[in-house]
Amino acid sequence: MLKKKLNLWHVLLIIIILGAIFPILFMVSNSFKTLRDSYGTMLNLIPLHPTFENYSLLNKQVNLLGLTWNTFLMATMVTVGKLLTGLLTAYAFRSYQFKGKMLIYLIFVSTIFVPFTIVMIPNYLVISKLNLLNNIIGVALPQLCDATGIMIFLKTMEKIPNSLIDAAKIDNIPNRKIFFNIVVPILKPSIVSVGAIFFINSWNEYVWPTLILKDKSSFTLPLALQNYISSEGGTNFPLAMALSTIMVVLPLIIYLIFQKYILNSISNSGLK
Amino acid sequence: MKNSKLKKILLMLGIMAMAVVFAGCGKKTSASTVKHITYWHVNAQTQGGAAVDDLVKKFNDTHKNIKVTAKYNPDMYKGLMQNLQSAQASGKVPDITQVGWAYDNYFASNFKYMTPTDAAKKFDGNNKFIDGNFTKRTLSFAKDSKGKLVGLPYSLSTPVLFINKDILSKYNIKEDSLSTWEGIKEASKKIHDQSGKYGLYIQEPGDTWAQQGIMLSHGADIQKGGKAAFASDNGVGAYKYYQEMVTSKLALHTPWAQGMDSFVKGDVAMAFTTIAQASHIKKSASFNASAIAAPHFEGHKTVVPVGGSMLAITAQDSEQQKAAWEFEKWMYKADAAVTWSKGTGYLPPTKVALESSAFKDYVKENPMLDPAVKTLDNAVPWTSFPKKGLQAEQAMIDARDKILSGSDVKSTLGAAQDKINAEQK
Amino acid sequence: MQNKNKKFLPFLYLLPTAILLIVFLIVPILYTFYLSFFDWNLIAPTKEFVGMRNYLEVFTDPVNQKVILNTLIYIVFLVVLNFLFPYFISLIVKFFISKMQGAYKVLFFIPSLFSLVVGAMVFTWILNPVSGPLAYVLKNVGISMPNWSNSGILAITVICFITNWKVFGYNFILLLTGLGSIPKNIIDAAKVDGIPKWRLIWNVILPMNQGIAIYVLILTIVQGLQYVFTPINVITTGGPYYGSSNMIYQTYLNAFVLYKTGTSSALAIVTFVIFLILLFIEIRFVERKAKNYA
Amino acid sequence: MSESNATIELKGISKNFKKNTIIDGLDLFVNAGEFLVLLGPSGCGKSTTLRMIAGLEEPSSGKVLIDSQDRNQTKDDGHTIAMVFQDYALYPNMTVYQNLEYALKVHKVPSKNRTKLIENVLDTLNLTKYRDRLPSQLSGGQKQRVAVGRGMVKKSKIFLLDEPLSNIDVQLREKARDEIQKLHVTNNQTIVYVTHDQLEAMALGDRIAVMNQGIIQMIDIPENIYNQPTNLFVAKFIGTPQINVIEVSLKSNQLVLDETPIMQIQKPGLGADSYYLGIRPESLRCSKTKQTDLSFTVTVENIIDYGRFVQLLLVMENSHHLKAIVNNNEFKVNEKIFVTLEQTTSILFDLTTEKNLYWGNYE
Repeated sequence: MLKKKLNLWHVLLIIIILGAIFPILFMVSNSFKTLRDSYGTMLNLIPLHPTFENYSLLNKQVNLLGLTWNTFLMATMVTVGKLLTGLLTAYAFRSYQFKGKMLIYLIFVSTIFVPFTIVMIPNYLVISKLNLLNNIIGVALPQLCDATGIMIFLKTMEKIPNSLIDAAKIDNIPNRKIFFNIVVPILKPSIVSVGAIFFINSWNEYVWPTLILKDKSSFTLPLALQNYISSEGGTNFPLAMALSTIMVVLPLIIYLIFQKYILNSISNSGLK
Repeated sequence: MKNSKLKKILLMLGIMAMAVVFAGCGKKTSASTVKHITYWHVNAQTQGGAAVDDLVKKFNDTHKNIKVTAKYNPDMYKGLMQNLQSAQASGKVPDITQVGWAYDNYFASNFKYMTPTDAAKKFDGNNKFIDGNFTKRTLSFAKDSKGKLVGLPYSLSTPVLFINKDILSKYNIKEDSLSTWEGIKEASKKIHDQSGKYGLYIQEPGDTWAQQGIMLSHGADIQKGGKAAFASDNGVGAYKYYQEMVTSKLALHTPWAQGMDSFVKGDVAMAFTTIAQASHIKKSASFNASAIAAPHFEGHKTVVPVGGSMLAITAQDSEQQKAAWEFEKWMYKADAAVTWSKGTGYLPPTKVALESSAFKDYVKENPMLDPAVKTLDNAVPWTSFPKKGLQAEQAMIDARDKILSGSDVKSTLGAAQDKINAEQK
Repeated sequence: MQNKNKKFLPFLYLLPTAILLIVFLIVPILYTFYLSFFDWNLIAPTKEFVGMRNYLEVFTDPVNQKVILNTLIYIVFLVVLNFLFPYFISLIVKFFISKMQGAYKVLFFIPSLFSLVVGAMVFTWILNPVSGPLAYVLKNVGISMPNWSNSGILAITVICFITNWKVFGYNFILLLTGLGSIPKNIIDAAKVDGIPKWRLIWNVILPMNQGIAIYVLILTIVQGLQYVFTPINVITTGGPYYGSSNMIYQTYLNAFVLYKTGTSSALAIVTFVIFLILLFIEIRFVERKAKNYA
Repeated sequence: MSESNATIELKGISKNFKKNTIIDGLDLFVNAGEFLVLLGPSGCGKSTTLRMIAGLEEPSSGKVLIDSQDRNQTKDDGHTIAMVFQDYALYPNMTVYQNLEYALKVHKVPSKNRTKLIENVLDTLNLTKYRDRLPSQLSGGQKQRVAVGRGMVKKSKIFLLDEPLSNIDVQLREKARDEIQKLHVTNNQTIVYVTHDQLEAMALGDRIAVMNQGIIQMIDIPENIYNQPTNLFVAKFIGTPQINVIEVSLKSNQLVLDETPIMQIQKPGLGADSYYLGIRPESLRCSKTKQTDLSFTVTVENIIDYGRFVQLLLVMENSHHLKAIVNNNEFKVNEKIFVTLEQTTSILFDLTTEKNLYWGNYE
């Protein structure tokens, strides 16, 4: 009696998987279609006359390597920044008592809920005054701190029993050593997973970079897609899909490698 | 004692990190005599981007003392204008830039620039270059409301009616019946009744260029004496005609990208849009596509606003201006102008280029260009309002959206006109 | 010497974050607040003081009123699509199936690896009301797809669906692991007592899971409104006639398209106040509730 | 099969989990109203058996009969069986009163009866003071009582308890045991009680089923379990300190350990020549003087005085160790004393099958 009911739910879940995966298949299949096929034979996932033309055209028209490098640079800077500030802040909260600690913590947590638009204009002006427009650093600088990182690290650090830290203190191991040789190694799994999530999100970011990066040579991959949405000349859909497919390669690799970490660490960010 | 050691190290780390961050952004100063000028344009990869890069590369190779770097601005002329505004806020303006016709007055009244006539007088000593290459009509496109020449016309385009010949022949509609909007409506009705497909799609990008064309071809004026005048009977009549086609499903009302996709897919028989779409349609359509001249209402003659942009010199320092002027003149040479036209699908701006054999053979290969060249003769400057140009354009776009989703034409157009005129005091 | 260091050492650790937050968050918020009392187009050297006019305009201007209404509609869609739906599915995967839980987690997460720009482009193509593949399939089945790009509500629906495609996986996993913290034998106890699963979920599981659920709910709204920015910008740019714009996008439009920084800042402040109220609810609700179940 | 309790029968039950079999071909019959204890080391399958009775686990093969009806056929109405879990499984968001009331409310028991039932249970378990407290505000003992209360309130025919006392500190445990004992007397439900603590088993069980590696080694009344264990495992598992086991050989009618005869036996039908001899520590008679000619000498290596009794650790010539229990401490460490064994108070096990040979005369 139990067996039949079970399949019903699986049917629903598989439909959701199809909904999640089909657009990806559609994207990849269109990246191998000719422009005429993408209009003519919309429905068949297997291209009628598959071609590699979009990828070679893409490489000729746009400096793929340069774009990927810009995106990689930005994503790495943002990730390293967020990890560093997250770790240091969490450690401060974890092992010290000081005046106004709760207040400062609440301020940090509330930054998650600040809408991006309220800091948009002033940050834009700051970056342009610092002459960092069209510069990857200009994009990365305002994003070097993320409260989610602080929360996750704090939660994982709270799991470290005080006895461990006290034991180290008794052997008068200096603070710095405690931080790097005890705290960080224990946090390695959550550092890896949080880092992977920060990297992927920053890799795919579109809104803030569009305000800062105006010159094609400084574009990141999501912005390069704009090149192909120009309505004046008509959208070259297959070309855009080729770029989209290339864009997801690195996040997919990171996901496959760290998938176990990522899926578990997301739980920490939520657990109250 | 051990804590202070930690403090020193962390402090040092902090300073070092800050230093690295700021080092990356020092001013690039090049002492050599090579003049660096920046050229802003709106040509995405799919629409002339490659042509711009070729031209700039050819120029840099042949001119040792000037180095041009081209900068692409997304979201067409509106996007470029926004970037120009932000650039001026941070004090780093380009040396030479494309300016969309719609922003002619807005550009002239908000930004510091050098007129072509001053540049010719200061650097050539005479006006020969301008008078020799441009007709009175084309120059008129680039004049502001006070008649001052702001820049030199660079890309010219006119709206044309792209047609799906297979559909037309299927429902035996003769091409010449489509020279008037009434003929188009009739054809659309026949197609819609028999196939359920849409007859017509009129482009709806981030400007009302095509819609202005319909009103002008119904005898209306968009602007008179610096004031908006499109809410006249003729203007309202034209828009009502268009609205009626949309509500009775003869014409399709949807954003530009989707509309053009539907035409290329064969779900819409005719598309009234810029000639610049020609190469894309030719490459993607799997039906027999061609183009005919922009239609007019019965009893009126075809009048269309010119599309495209002009080149304006925004460099402030005279050395930069000189280099920009030289680059501009080189861009107008026949072969450069034809390459530009081939790459973007626009019409070449100068007389010599229009009559050059290279361009003639190109038109023979791409017959769709022919109607566009003919319509050039009945093109008028694109109306751009002197004050708050961005908001004026937005008001007309909003009016279009409201009308096409059913609101009363007369009151909506009237309200938009008053809103614009309130700003023009 | 010794304890003096100890006292301000923690502040040294907090220094980098503090500097970044002050320069790129706290000062900007104050500056935006300052800007919201002026009329300035970002380039003119002078700013014209207009007092509360911008705030008045936020609530009186018909376009802004429509935008505020849109924002509420967005919130309803976001809560249903990005919160209730993944929550329902996480309950199913947690309590109603025994095999393949791991596989579902892995596959559901994949779309969140994509940039929303890609999602927007793919779905605009698929959902083209006249000539998209979906429209074509529906036509064969006799249903004609409505032209969603002409009506505000339908455009919002499509935009929220596209955002849901990307965000569903992330929220699903967040909620699923939240359910993981519930001791397994409670489910056994209920089973022995013959208590139907849904009843148990309603009376025990949901109340216990309230802490993380509220956190995810408010996160969905706050981040959701900022996620939809990308599809709006790529597909409808707020059209038709601001029918698909929301307070976040309208702030961008006013600032970087119409160059009315005053109106934009006022809108941003109002949005910020609404988000603060949501945050206040979260802290009061989640902190208080979580305490006595620990 | 009276109204207030039911029989439980497991027929040919086996359960495997990912390739390794936990329970293999188990048959068990629990009489109506009986208090059966499942006793065994951890991992012996006792909890799994209980969970199969409760319907929380599906047996890989075999049938579970409640009142001789197959569990899979009958619709599980949640009335017949109540269960208490090792870590109580109380609903954390409900007060004590609500915890007791929840199952009744779900099964639409009229509120008047509900309150009566609950008040009664709260009173018997003297939890009335804590009725409005949340589980997180209760002590371990109180939580355990609420868990038991939740089972009692249902007035179910069968009551299953899965090591309910293992998380309670020792002094409270005895009192809790008496309450469960009282509960069985008053409600007369069929109770199956899982534990790894032999004291609880001996104290509570009408019958005890000793399990190991998924097989019931022996099922009998506590007394037989203690005195006549069917095999060496049961003998060793029950009784602290553990039974002494020595390898002896049979010479005519004497059991000999390394050439010293230690016991005179009548020997009907004992074939093999060597066996295991099991002697409970309290059956070793220690004395300063030789009692019989078969008493052998040992030296006292260690003495532990537990108050109620004294435990001696004795070393034989062949350095084999024996433990003995005496009630007064008349011996001193390193003193040489005599040990005398009797056939009636010791058990003979087969060397290979380790089965109890009942000295050759099978009952």
